[in-house]
Amino acid sequence: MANYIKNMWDGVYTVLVGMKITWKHMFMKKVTVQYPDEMYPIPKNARNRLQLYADQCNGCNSCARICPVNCISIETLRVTPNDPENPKVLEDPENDHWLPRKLWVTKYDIDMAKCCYCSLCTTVCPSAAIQHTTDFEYSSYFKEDLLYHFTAMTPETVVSKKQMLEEHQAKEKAAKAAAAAKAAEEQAKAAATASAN
Amino acid sequence: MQTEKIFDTLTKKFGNDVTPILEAAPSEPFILVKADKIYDVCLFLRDNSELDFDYMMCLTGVHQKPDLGVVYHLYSIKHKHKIVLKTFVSIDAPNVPTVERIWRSADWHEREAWDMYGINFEGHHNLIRILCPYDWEGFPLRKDYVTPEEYHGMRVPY
Amino acid sequence: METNIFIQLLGNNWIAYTAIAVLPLGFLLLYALVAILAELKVSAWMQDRLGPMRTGPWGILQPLAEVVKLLQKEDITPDLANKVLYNLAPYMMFTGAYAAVAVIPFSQQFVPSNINLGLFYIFAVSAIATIGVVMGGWASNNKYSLLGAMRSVAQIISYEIPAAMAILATAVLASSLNLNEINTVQDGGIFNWFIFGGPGPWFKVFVLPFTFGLCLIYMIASLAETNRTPFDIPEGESELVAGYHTEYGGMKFAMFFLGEYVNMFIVSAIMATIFFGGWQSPFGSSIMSGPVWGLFWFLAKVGTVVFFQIWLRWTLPRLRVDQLMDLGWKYLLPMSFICFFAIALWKMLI
Amino acid sequence: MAEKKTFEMEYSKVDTERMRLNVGPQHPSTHGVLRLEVELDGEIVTEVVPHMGYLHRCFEKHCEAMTYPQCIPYIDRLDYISSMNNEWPYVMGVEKLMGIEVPERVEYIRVIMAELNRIANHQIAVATFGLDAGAFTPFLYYFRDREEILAILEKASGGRLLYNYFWVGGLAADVHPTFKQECLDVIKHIRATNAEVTNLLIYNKIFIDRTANVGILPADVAINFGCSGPVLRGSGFPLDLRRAEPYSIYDRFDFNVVVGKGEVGTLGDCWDRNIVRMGEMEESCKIIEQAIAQMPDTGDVQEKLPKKIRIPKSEILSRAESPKGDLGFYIVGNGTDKPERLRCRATSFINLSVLPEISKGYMIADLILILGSIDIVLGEVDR
Repeated sequence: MANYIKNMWDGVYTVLVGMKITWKHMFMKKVTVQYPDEMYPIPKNARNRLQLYADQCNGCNSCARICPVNCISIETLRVTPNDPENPKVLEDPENDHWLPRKLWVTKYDIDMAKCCYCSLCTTVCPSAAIQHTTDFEYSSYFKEDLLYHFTAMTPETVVSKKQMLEEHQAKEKAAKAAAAAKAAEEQAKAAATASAN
Repeated sequence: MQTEKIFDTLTKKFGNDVTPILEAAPSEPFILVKADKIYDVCLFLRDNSELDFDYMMCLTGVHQKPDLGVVYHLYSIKHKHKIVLKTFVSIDAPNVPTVERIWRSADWHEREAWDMYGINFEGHHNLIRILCPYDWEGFPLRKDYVTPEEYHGMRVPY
Repeated sequence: METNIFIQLLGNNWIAYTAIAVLPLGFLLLYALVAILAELKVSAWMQDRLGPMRTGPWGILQPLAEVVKLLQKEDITPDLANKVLYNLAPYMMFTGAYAAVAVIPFSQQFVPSNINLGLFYIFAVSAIATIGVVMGGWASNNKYSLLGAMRSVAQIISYEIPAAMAILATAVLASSLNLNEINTVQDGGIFNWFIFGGPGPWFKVFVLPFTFGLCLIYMIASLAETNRTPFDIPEGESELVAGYHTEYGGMKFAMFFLGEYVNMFIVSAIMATIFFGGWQSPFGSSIMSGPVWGLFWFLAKVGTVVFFQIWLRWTLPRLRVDQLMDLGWKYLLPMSFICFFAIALWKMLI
Repeated sequence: MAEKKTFEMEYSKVDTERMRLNVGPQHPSTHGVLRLEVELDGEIVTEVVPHMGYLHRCFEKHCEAMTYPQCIPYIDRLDYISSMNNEWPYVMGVEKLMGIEVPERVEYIRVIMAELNRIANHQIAVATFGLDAGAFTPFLYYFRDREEILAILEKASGGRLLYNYFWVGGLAADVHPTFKQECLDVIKHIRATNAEVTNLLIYNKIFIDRTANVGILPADVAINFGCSGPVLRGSGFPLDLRRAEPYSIYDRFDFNVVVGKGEVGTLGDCWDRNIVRMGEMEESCKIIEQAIAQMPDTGDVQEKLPKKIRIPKSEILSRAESPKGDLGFYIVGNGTDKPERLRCRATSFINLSVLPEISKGYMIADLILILGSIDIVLGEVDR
């Protein structure tokens, strides 16, 4: 019987205690952040959308290699040594220090639909070219829109650069072949003279 | 109890069926047990009051070419000592006696090892796939596993 | 019938009767919207949230938006459901709830149907809602729905008895089953309400614990009858997904929802009527009383009780089904008998 | 066991048909995509068969193709509620195999981060347990506070839930300057909310009725099933790796191992498992306070490492006390930069295996609570 009454008392009492707490909370400061109007503060180092600073990228491919989900795909093209444009890569953005570019980055695609925001790519990048931004509002209706193309080169320039490189390589090859032929010729000549002697 | 002493106790009891292998740190020393003796060894390990391995930390299937293996990590809560057992079986007849009746935790571990490596735990009451779908073919964690192209009309590699 | 304001105004013709019939319906729909908003907002405030803020100023149009959303949804009938019963069940539930409104005295002058068996009638028709629940649960051909329906029946049947005992005690105090009559008896200020033992000499303090107890019992039982937390096991979402209305969507779900809120109103109205003096002013019949004030007091009292229900809902966890039965049969029922006995005794003495 | 017997006695005489009910994979209370095939006798559970694998992501297969640092983002996603605690045993194992020691400051930051994340995890566990019981309000109180913890973790690591913060040989980044103060502030809030929830939920009569004497797990059964963490400690068995085999720097802190005492019901019931989590939050707060007091203000947070992390032919089972229990990674190296085998001893997986055993004879509503009291995360169960 004592248990019976205690049960009843406990039931009523604990309910009242709970009700007091919820009542108190009715008048407390609310914590809701009204999202599109006000924003929850995002720290500067937050990992959100990836951004490539194409000027700084030298096309070393280490970000694509470290990415655990293979969301970065890079294609590069060797810069022709006597390229009239004389391309440069921004080595030190603070001091505006540029170095001659060795590789054209013809394709630098990041599939943000695949990205797992692990920030491994940003740490391995030797020139801090790829970085996380604080922009997280980039949802889109189509998956294709999440494939970001970061290179500034148009397909035409890529083709022309490729052509230039091929020409250069052909020229080099021809020069090499010519040199080799010349060398062979000389060798033959030398051999001939030697045998004649 | 020291690892060496545990090894001594075991070799005394089981003779040639167990082979202690001491490895340099940080790898833990382990005992190689013949596959068909694993149940007896485990039962002894659990029920001997000096050893008293009452807690099975982990049961892992491994594929160290060419053999499949099972690694048992045991722990004694009372004596605070650990031991690693290993057993290897040929990939053609991967039969290992179940230790499910010794440690109930082995139940799901063994199902997982069956699921991933196809190690057949003899005497397990319900040896079915646990993580893969029930009708999955092949044993994914074997080193020679080839990912199928399709599963029920769905492309597997995305 | 003389007290009904519409018949006084429009005469005893069909227009008056239509008005009498339609007015509560419109009122109930409006009430349901307000109650849903209250539920959303109160729950939000209790949980340190703001609640809906986007639809209209402070989100006051949120319930309307939800109704529109529900109306737009596709009307789905599961293939293996019993079509007739499945489609009928939500309306059954609402009908039961709505029929009970017929005898609620909104104000001294406006009682849709001032019958002498008011309390009895309410008990009779509010059981129809149970049939709707069972119909829906069974016809859905879903195991969760079936479990929910079975639970609901067990629950409502067990809790009707303590609720009836509580109500009967006030019928004894008022010597009437007519709800308007019960209200009239509680005339003369807050201390003449039945929660304070009704009109009587000073030594009615001895009966106060029992009337308080009965009020509490009725409160608990009414929560159970309306399937609200902590007694929402027929639709306990953590175990039965949504209980008897798992398979319902769109308009039919809206009917269930409406039925639930109307039921809330009914039990609150009964509570206000029989324990808190209904349309009586708390300051006696001379101050702030009259037909319009009566309506105001009635609605204020109902609103308070509804708020109380919402408050409890967002405070308490849910009971288990056997504990629910325990509470109903082992605690509420004996207690309600004791209180009823005490009140009957007191009534005999004075 | 008293309650269990009553049900059987009451209903054994009635000849009833049994019903097979499918709880999940889309069910509000299975905490993810777990499917339970339940056999019911009326409302009484007679058999539970869990079916898993709906969230299977081939974690172990993946890792065999990943380098050691690349595995960490995947490990984050095992128990996505307490990622810091997941990363820890893994990086600890790799560090041991490579034979490197991490700087002291790193150890302190790791302890603080792990304990903060443990609190966040327990908050979710208690909150969802309350939600399973039907109490919605404490859930949001806890989420409000968890948000503050996540804000700290985000400021330090950049991620809100999946941090990739513990790296082999150190940390991804140093903590922000206001870190210590923020931790101390958040501890105050955590304690206040805990006190509030204790009154609002834990000692509520209805909640006690629901959870006490339900899902009783005796300690010997728990050990035999390999349970660990609050599930084992709720049965009154004080096995905590932080105390039993102090890893990292846990031997420097003064804290209690919270165990269930059967305060309101039988030892090892759902209420006990839950109160252990409540107690552990307080203990974690204590550890954080001590760690903040002892932590060196400056120092390196990343040990010098070779460019490619290679592990010689060796193996280790590296364990740490995650909020769910004893989490282990069995790492086998083969001399390359990729693991030969990486096995996760997933705590939730092991703890879940006890569910069919302890939920028989209770009601369907209790089954949900027992599942909630075990505190599983399907990301870890299915891997």
